[in-house]
Amino acid sequence: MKLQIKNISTAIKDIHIKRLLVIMVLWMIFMGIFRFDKFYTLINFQTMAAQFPEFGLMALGIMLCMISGGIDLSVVGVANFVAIASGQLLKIIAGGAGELNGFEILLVMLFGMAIGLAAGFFNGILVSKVKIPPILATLGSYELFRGIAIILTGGKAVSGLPIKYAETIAGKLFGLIPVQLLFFAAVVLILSYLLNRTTYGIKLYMLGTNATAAMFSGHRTERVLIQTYALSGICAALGGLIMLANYNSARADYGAVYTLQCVLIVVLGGVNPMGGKGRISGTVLAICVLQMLSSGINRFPEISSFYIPLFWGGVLLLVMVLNYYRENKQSQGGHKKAVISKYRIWVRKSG
Amino acid sequence: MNRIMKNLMQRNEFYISIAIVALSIAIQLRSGQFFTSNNIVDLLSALIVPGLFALGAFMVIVSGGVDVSFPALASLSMYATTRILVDTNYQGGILLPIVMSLCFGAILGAVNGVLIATFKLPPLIVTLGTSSVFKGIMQGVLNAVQITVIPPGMSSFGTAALFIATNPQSGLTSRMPVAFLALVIVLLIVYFVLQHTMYGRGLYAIGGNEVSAYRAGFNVWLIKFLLYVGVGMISSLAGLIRVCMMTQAHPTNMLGMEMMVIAGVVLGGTAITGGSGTLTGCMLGTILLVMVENSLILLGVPTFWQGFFLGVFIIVGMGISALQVSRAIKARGALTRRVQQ
Amino acid sequence: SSPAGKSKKSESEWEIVVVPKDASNPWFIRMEVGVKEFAKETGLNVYQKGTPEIDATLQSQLIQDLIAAKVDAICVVPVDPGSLEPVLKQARDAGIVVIAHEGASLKNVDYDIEAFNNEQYGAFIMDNLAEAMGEEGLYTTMVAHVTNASHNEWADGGVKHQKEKYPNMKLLEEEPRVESEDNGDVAYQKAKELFKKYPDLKGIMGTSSYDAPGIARAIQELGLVGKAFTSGTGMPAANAELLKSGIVKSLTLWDPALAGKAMCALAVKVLRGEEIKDHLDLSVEGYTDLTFKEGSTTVLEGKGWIVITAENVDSFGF
Amino acid sequence: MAQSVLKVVDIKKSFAGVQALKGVSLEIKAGEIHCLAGENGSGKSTLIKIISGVYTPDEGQIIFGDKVYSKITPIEAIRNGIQVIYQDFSIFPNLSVMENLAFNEELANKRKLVNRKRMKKIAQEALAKINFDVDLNAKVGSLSVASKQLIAICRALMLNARLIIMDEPTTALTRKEVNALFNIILDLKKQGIATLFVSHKLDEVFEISERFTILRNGEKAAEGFTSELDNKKFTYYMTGREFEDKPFVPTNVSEDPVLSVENLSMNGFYENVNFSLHRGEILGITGLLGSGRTELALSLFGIMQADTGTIKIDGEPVKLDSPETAINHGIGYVPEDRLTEGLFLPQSIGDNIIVSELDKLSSRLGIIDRDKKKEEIRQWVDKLSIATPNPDNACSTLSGGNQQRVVLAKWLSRDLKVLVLNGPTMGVDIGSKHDIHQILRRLAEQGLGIIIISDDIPEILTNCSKILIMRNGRISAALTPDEADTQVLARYMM
Ligand SMILES: Nc1ncnc2c1ncn2[C@@H]1O[C@H](COP(=O)(O)OP(=O)(O)OP(=O)(O)O)[C@@H](O)[C@H]1O
Ligand SMILES: Nc1ncnc2c1ncn2[C@@H]1O[C@H](COP(=O)(O)OP(=O)(O)OP(=O)(O)O)[C@@H](O)[C@H]1O
Ligand SMILES: [Mg+2]
Ligand SMILES: [Mg+2]
Repeated sequence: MKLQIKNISTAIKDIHIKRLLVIMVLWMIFMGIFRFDKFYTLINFQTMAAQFPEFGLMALGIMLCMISGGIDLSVVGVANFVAIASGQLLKIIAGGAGELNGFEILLVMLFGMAIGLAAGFFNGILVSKVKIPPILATLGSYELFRGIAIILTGGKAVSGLPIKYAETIAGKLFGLIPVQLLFFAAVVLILSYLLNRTTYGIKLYMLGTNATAAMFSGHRTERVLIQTYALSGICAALGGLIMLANYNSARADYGAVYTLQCVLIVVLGGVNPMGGKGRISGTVLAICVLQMLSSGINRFPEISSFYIPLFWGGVLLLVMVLNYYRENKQSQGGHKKAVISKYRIWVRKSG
Repeated sequence: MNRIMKNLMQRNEFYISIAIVALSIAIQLRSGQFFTSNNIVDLLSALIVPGLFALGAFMVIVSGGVDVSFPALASLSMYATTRILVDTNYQGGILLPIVMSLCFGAILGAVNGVLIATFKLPPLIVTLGTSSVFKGIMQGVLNAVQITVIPPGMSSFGTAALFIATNPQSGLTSRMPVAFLALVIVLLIVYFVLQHTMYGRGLYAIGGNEVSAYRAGFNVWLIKFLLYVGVGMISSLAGLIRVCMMTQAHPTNMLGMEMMVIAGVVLGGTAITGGSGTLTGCMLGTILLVMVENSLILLGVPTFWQGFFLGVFIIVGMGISALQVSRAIKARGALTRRVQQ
Repeated sequence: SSPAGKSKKSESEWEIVVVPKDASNPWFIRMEVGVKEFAKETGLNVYQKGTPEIDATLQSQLIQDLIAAKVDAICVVPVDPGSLEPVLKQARDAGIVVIAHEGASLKNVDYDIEAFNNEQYGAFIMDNLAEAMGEEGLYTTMVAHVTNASHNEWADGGVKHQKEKYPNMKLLEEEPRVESEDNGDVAYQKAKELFKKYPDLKGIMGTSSYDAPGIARAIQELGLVGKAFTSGTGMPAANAELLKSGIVKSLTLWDPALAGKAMCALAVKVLRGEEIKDHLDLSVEGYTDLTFKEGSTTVLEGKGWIVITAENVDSFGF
Repeated sequence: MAQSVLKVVDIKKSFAGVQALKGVSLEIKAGEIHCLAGENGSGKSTLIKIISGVYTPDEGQIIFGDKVYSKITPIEAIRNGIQVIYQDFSIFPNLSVMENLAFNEELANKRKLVNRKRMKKIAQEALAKINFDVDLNAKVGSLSVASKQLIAICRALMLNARLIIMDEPTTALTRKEVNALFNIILDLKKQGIATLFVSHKLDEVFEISERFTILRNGEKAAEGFTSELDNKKFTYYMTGREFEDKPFVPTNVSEDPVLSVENLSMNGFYENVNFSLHRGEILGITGLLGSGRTELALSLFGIMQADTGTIKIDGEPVKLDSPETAINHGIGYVPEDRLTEGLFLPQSIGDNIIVSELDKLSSRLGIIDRDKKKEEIRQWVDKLSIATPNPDNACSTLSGGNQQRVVLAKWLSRDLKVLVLNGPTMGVDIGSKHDIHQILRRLAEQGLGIIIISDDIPEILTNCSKILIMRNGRISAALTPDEADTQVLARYMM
């Protein structure tokens, strides 16, 4: 507990997180002034909490890959693939009667996560063993997973699922807390434990900082990479399973907009795309900020939803420019920094 | 002779060329349609827009960055251009639209340029952000919708033909658009700039080592700033040409092209770490991807399998070139940074 | 199926929201024209709000937000009907009136208005194509995505109709369905490839409003005018030149503005607690005599589609 | 008295809280060879960067002849005859030799277009100045370190340079190349070109320089003529301490070898290598660049695999196929280049120390015991006296010598049998160097087998109990320190 508090207090010291908190508070004040009755309601917070887990989970996976110095653009492909396969399995298990028990739901979820694991493992192999730059490896595998999903379904939606599944996963605990949020919270806790308290976490950050030095330190860097992409695959799979419940159907093209949105979230959350740096709390905060921004804007019928990307991109750029001014105030020696900011993104140097 | 062979074998362009030839033969065998004059013309005309984008993306990657904002930038600038001209009932030729879109492109590119050069922010993050902002401006502020009737000067430029290729067997004809000249001209300009000006060498230099470039006396700020302005202009031109060729302006249908364009450039042997890559490789890589994307039916890949096929193609293509590179590195012993004497 | 007098609020406090598939497609911009007109005529708080991109998940989230904002009625044109069921159920559980359009398969709605029946509409597009092709020859179908629900229903309807009615026409077996990705340029490229690979191909049935213009461009460029044909959906103003040039003989559509208006009008009726029965009159052109689809208590069908040709294309005013 | 080429007066510069220079003045006269010395982090590189226009000083003046500047740009420095060879050479690895050589001049002349003929001529002339023969079209990245350095020197000689500044030019060079470099410097002197150079190797300083300036903590500690200086004084000015270097005599040598290498060969890199190492010994390996010693070391650490031959640990043959297996067999490796291979600069000092012993500090499931970790870090910071206020600070905040200690700590925290160090004191100042040598000797006495690979002959001679010399992938001689001196070693190396 003491450590937890210390963690939080160091996190708040992180300038990125501070900024996101400020943005969130400002936006909440703004909403309080202009749309209090439409925003500060239980149902609104419940809705928001039920909406973000599906893409939030994908963003967490992308975050892990970015800490390793890579990226995973295939998360949406994995999620839909998992949702479709699990949906089909659900229908088989439930049979004509549409009956389903808790154990069977668990089984289907494990099945989905296993697929996600396999897909992530595949990405990991491409990145670590075949050494394809992550951005391209996962772009290719996105097409691949989406292609498989289309082949599996002929492009049609998998629907007519036993309603029990959606009721369970997209339901509310004690009629209050969205179950999706519980999944998200559980993954956040597990990942933050992994990152902060286990050897895997240290190895991941070290790998992202300097892959060569990690190898010279006796780390099995390829294995760490594979583990990372596999974890991302599992996160995406959970996202897919939640989507399956939220829409009570699955299709190869659900959530195509999530990819870019997740990358934006992760970067805004302060994760360095060159690897080695980033906190889970930043990412979670960025997810919340995005959700509040877009739900908030939807409270203004006169503002077109097209302003959401405008706001979103604007916030990202603003935060980056502010960071520049802060860092520049700290050190005038711009050129040592230039070496570091030499932009080697998403690329793993071989060896 | 032997040395030339050996030299060739070490070059990425060589493998891409082989892949292109192999694919052509495969398409020919499957459809009997590849080596017909009109099919070649079709491919060249399909190459215009991705080719222009690829030139811009290539220069940015050479300089050590990655730009993902060019489709949004092109969309915004082509939309603004077309909207203004349609609203003012413009009846003139193609010159004004081109000038206008180049101006818009330069301005939007300058936004990227300032953020990247002045604030020294990572290009990927900046362009992710500006791409969102450009999209938001286009759709939110400008309220973009499809424009179906474009000024006559633009549509006549878009449909004008350099020549028409006729397939003697099927009687099918294909138009070689005049707009192809734009690709050729930009290609020549980019070639000239990269190979024959200090500016272009500066791009390679900062891609290789930015600090050294600064110390050597390159004006790094200016090089980067002008780069993004130039890329903005090229992308805008591509956007405008697309509008002219389609004779309608659709605000969003270029979005999402960025990854495929970048994939083509990298497939052509351009190091995504910056500093190395040839224009030939870049164009060959782009041609290869355009060929694949536009020949799936000719190849007889069923619609349901097309996504799968494309994914496999990218992974296998990239995989081979990645393995090739790491093999070359191993052979040179670069892993241990061994000295060659 | 609705209890009378759904809302306890006064009419001026009602908030009725129309949710289209997305906000940039000219089709839904035309729909918004109708919605705005309706708002002006009735003085009610009625507006349209779409997602920035066409995406089933975004649409579902927008509706969730509207539920949380406690609107009174939601009129929706689903991107993917299946994916909306859970959220529309939430809406109805929250006491919100739900009216759909192009969502005949939906269960969790008060009513669904169809300008027509999807299968029949597909058949009708096929009739147009058959007429152009002289009722014989090889053809194929084009949809935005193989994952798109209504396009595929139209295409299936068209194919079924051909099998019944036009024995001399034949579906291209190797490529029975191609994708245009809702992108005129892709439609154009795909059409070119098809005509090259299959010299016997004589017609392509389009569905998305981007299909026919793109295919027509390919036909024109390949020098196949008069030898190959297309048909599909399209808006008059957007396709006037195409029709007049004779490359495309006719296009089909229904006026989205009227559909939008009709949804709103129906929502108001339900909110007021009026009885909804056969021969319903919404006082909107084409929706003055709605009848329930056979065996359904939610789907109301109008007499809806319009054929546009070179002659009448200028008479629509949109 | 010769006129001065460059004068800097009272230069001050600070970075985020660090005052790197606290008012330093320096004058260089035409044709003089001037040595700038100081411990790691004393501000030498900063001063050089200010002279060359890379950094702007907070205060002070830079004077070229009668022109007084308060700040300059790199181009202005170049126009005033200043050329710098940076520690990292500042080359463009992706470009050709020709371009690397010609860019500076082309830019200084404000040329906008590329003229390959002219560039070729410039490049050829530059190479001719030092009689250096290299393919003009070769990519510089593919050349040897020595060639890169020569290219950097050639480049500096162009543009009528009047002062050439070299920041630790000899770190990457072997004796042979150092000799060549010194001849070049003397040649330049004849042409009236001054040289300012930074070095940590005392013998070199005495051999070549005429005058010296020593910095300590950003201040000038001493200046004068090198002829009036001796080893002891020099060290004292730099560090404020005195040292005595006694030769190492192993005291605790085990009977059986801990490591023995038999007939080890790797095609193209090294051949038929045989040696054995006992606990308590320090074995030195030296040789020219490309002699195969790094590959041999990498093979011992499992990064490269030998084709034939055996490696035995405590008499047991082992198969080393990854760093992990090597570590599990008790072998540690301190790489050549600590910045790119040894350290995680932005990460904390603590994490850098424990990065190789994560499993020792964690449970079977990989959960880290935080208290144990903290204790371990504290212990090593103390043991190796790593100078830091807080081990949670980033490793990049440490000076070079302290960084090297972190790399050592990383390995010492494992229970090793054999530690291989490749260039353990490269770029490290005398003070830290001495400390590191003491640490290594202590470790040997405690029973560790140590292998040092180094170009620094005095380092090898004073610290090793056995010396192997490699030439063209073979061991050309195995000597004891008494049999060896600088000349003998050089003879076996060439
Ligand atoms: N860009 C920078 N930002 C912050 N601190 C810096 C920067 N450059 C140098 N310093 C600090 O200034 C001091 C002087 O550094 P400098 O590089 O000049 O030392 P040096 O004498 O060249 O050392 P070495 O022998 O290791 O090369 C050090 O404390 C260093 O950490
Ligand atoms: N390509 C390179 N770029 C930068 N630094 C390099 C490069 N190659 C080598 N170095 C550095 O140069 C120094 C000498 O390395 P090198 O491997 O040439 O020496 P060596 O150990 O004598 O050679 P060998 O093991 O082949 O006998 C090291 O500091 C190394 O990090
Ligand atoms: Mg230094
Ligand atoms: Mg070496």
